[in-house]
Amino acid sequence: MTKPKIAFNWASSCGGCEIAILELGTKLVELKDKIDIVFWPAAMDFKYSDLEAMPDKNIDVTFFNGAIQNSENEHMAQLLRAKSKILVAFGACAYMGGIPALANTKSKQQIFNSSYKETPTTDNPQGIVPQSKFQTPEGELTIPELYNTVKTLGQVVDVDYSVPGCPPVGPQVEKVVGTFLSGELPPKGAVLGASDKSLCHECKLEKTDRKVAKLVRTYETIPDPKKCLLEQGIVCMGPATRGGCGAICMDANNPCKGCYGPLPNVVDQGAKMLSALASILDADDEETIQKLADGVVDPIGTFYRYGLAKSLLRRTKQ
Amino acid sequence: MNLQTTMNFSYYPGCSLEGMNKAYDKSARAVCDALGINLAELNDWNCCGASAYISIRELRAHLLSARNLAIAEKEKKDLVVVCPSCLTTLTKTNHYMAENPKLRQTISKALKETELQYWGSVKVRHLLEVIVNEVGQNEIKARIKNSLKDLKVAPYYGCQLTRPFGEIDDKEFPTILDTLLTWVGAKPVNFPVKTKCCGGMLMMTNEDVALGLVRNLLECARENGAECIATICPLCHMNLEAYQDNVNKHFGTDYKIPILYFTQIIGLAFGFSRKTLGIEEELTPSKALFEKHLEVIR
Amino acid sequence: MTERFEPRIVGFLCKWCAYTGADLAGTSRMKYPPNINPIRVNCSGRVDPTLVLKAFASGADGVLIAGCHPGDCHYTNGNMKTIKRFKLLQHLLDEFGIEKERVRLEWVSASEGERYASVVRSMTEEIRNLGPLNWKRNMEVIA
Amino acid sequence: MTEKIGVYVCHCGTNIGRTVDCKSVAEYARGLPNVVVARDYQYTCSDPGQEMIKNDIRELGLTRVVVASCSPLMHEPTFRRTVASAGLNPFLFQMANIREQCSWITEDRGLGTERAKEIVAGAVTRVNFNEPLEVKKVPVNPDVLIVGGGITGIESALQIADSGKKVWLVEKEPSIGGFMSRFDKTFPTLDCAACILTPKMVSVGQHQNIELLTYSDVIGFEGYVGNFTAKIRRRARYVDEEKCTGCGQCEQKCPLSVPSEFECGLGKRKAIYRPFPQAVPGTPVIDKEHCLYFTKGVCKVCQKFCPRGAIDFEQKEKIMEIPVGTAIIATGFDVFDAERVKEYGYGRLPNVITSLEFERLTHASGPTAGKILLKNGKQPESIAIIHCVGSRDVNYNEYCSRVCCMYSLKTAHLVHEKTEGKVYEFYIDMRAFGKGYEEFYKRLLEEDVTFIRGRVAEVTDVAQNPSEKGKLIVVAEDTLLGIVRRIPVDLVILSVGLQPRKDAVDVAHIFSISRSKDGFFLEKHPKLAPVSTAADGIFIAGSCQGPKDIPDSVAQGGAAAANVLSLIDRKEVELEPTIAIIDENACSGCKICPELCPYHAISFDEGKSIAVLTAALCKGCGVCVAACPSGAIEQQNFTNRQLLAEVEAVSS
Repeated sequence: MTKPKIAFNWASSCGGCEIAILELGTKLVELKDKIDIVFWPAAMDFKYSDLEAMPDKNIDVTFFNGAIQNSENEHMAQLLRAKSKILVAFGACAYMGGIPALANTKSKQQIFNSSYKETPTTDNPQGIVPQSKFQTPEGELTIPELYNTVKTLGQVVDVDYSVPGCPPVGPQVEKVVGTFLSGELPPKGAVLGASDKSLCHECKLEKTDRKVAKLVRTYETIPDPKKCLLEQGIVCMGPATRGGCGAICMDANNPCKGCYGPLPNVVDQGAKMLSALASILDADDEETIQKLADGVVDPIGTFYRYGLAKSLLRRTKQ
Repeated sequence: MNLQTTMNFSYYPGCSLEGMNKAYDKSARAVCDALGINLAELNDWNCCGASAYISIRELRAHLLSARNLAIAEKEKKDLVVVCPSCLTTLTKTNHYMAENPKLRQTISKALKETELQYWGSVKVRHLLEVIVNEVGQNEIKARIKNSLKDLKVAPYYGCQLTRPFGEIDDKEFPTILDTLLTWVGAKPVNFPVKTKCCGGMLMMTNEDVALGLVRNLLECARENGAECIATICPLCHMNLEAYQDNVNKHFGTDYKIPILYFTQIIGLAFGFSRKTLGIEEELTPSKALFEKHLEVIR
Repeated sequence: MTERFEPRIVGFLCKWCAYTGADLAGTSRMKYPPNINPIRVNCSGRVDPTLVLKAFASGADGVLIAGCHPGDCHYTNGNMKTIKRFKLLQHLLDEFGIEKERVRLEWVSASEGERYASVVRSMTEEIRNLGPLNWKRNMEVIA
Repeated sequence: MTEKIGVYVCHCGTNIGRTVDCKSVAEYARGLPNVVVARDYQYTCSDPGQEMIKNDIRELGLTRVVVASCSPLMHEPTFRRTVASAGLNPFLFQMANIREQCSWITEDRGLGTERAKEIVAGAVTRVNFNEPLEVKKVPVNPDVLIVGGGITGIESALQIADSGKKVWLVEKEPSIGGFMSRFDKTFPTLDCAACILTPKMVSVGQHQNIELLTYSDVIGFEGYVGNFTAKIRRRARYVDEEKCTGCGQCEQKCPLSVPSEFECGLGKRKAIYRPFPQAVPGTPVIDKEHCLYFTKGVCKVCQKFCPRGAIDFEQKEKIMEIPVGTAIIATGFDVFDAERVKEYGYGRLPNVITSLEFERLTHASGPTAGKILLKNGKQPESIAIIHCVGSRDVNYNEYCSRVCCMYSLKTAHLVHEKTEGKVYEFYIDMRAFGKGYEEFYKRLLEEDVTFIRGRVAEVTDVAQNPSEKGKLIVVAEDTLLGIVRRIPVDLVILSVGLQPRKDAVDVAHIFSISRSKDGFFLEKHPKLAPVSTAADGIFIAGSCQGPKDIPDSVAQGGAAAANVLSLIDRKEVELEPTIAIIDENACSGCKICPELCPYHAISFDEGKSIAVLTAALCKGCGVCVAACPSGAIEQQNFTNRQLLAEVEAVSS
């Protein structure tokens, strides 16, 4: 029996998803006997040309982490799509844009200005910004072109399955790998390695009075470690976020930020959280309501920290 | 005088307070000073567009008003006026610009030419209402130095303080001035003609009618035992005061009723000198009145 | 000659007040720009913010939510939930760069046909001045 | 399975066809996905129109139907029945409103047609996701609540009670009778109000099917059509209704007199009183505000003299909960407060009175025993009657109060008859539209009353010449002569208009009904459903819906009774199935929803850690649906998929 061929790729992301795989530790070594890793730039020496040389659908499963933020990301996405039987969006970035997608609150121009010109530590008197092409005596040099809008993997190629999380937690990764090895594949489009209920379902914090009379940011308070954070005025994305992670942030007295993405019946995670939160605001007059609403500093960063690219609006107006 | 609070307003005197009705301006400023109402005269103000102008060139009148409002908006304070004509015209412009986008656009375009802009945020208020609503009874009573000893006053509002908008008081039968007069120790008499016509500008065009109207006011005041008439409008004041002799000649009557701005009456109660209040400039002598009613004559 | 921009507004109208008020405007033959596509819901409280985002994402230039006046809600206080969601939503849309004029919450009673007409008139006018939103294209700009 | 959709675009004669090109809308619809037939038709709601739809369903096997025509408020029930009769579940039908909110609001045929296409696209896209729903039937409780014991409520109560159904009649005042009990004569026949009202009041009091709750208020009303619960507060009378025989001893002996509300303050009543002698019930009430026992702790004279020991100072208010199936609201009106029109001097000038005060003056059992007297006790020699006080005036009420012209004529007749004085009527327009009204006006024209057409500018006591001294001068522009007239008179009667009751806002809230712009209760349809409201099972009648004279009020009282009886006789009613449902597999137990529900329809199952919905309590507002962060709650016929599809279609 031939071992299934597996590939990993790392697009626009922090690398945490790669670490999540390595976190499998000894189990990864055991896996080595059951699978054949044919492409994994982060851990093994493969060249793009090796990949290009493969026949189409040669890879059984590709775990693709990271969002699509530049032309190289997209090129790899298309290449891996062509070469793989199953393409898995692995981690919040590939699935929903993740943290890189917060770049969608700015234009490419603004990002360049900020990164290469305006930060106090920048010393760039000539105002040079990266060019995708550059002529040298030796010939034309190219680097990938940064996109104005970050996309999810699913927005550029057809994706078979998604695994949410920033990063996906260890036990869930194991389960996902197990699923593929078992050969019993779930229906296409399924979200794997996560629960179909929200974090509230597995969160142990006590829910008593569903009213929010004031909103605070995490640095402004030390929450009671037994009580629901939402009731203490901290915007916790838990109600609108898939469980499966084990509510580990809440265990550390930290609110959920939504990395496991929306629930199965939900179209837009941020809108749903906004609606739920607004519904339980404890205010009756317009002025107090306005004050409470204004208390959500940076609503995009709050409601769409991981899901901006996958949201309905995807980015800000430019 | 210890002032607990200072109230800041922009002040629009209007044309007549610079000329014929200086005494109104003087007494208003003196009273405001005493009450902690800080009136900052609007920089570079112009005609409000009232009187015949708005009837003939309505758009231009609104533009004149809007320019004043645009200047006032920069100050971020309510705009206080004392002349009810100015009040009405400025308020009309405010209302119409808010309700009529076409007018708003036209005026905005014109204002832009002089790099002005009006967003519609200025509240135009009459001094009488400011004193009653912002200062209030206790603060006023605390400043009384000279008892008016139930001076019988006919409270005369004229036509424009409450009309057409009725924002300050009942359109037809206001009582706000009655209230203020009571606070300063005067006794407002029954004066059912309080919002009837003073003749206005008819005095120039149809004097017979205008004199008759003035007579009705004087007669009603006298019948009800008023010793003087309190006014809040420069034009009312002039018609009642300057034409009293003409009325007497025309109708064979003998009215000699002193006419005082409401600010002058407050000023008297506050103990200001007649000079400060511009009272010696009047045509119908009021000296006897003061001798009878004031403890200290200055 | 450039063609006049005709904004596309999606209106979520509660069936007790706003929808009936909008019907009344029609029955009374009041005229207002035919730029609004009404969607009937039982209560403005049914308007999930998702629906508003969906409208913008699908190409709407403006969204109107209209319900019963505060205190007059047929379902006691559904409209109070609406105003809370609306304020927070408006705050969010502001960060997305969608102008405040493009999303409105208005109270229109069943008898306020004229009010409904004037709301649509002024909203259409304001959005016409702002120009098209064209969110689909906004999302597609890559370079 | 792909759906087979039929689309029918109605011209509604020229109502839609004038500003919407229905042919091209139908053509456009034909190109939409899953549409197998699209037709335009003159009057779709007509029999042949409906027949066409039914045929298509049968012959083309349509699985979904869209009719683009008028508002769903108009014909949604019609077409639901149409598709149902052809075997299609009525909820697989969707209505597109291209009339009220499309063709009627524009003159631009191009834009109108464009808009109609989009609205149709929205409905077609949505209907793909519509689901068949079952309509639930619930029994109707045959007991009826009637709020307000004026002539309207009395009429309704008697009609319903006579048919053998039980009526709970709730009245705020100590007695039923309403305004009519305060009137002397009624126009245009000049028959005595008491003579026609009193027998009806007595019938109500004695009817075995009527539970009369006077001195009581409805403070809550919950439930749904056929199954409401009314919460009623019975204020303490301090007199035991069972024991009291209405002998009146207590009233005679009570030492304290205060101004009588019934007499507009013109006469006195005691601290223990019946508002008027014919009051029903005849049991008096103790006015706690004034009663010497309650204010000073002494007296108890009434208790001493009551032969039946009915006086009970310890009586407490009672809260009752009464299950009923339907309700009629007949709460009536307030008269306009004449003091607001300062220029008429009411409250300032003693001999300016209102028409209601006049009714009491001219009433034989009123404070002056029917004599018309000035404040100085003399009889007026000249009288002015001013119409439209507070009515037809942008400063107060814009509407016409409908009854004032006629009662002013009656006033003129009575005052002239009693004083032989000179009578002037100042009117804007004379509105004499009812049966016998114009004839009554004619009669008055011949009765030596001077009619002056002009709105009165002011009533003043400031004389301009000796002939005006000591008189009230009515100043008005006589628009027929084109001159300003000053008419000196002794007495001015202000014909005050009718306006919504002060507590109309509260009543509207309690019963979840709407009010029209003028503040009166809003009927379901001004012509076709004048006594129905948007809330099923709740009806309105009489002047609470808008100013009405006695014949119209009685007619509406009867109409409301007929509506109620029809509902009761149906025995059961269908409930809109647009309620919420919670998918228990999707619910995460976040507890956001339970407290949002105004009807306490959502509870929390701690064992399963999920929210549970009680369908019978749900009214279908959808607040929980919008709030649920798990997307676990759906609203039937307003599902997320349906609405998202519609939004997407009309937005792009």
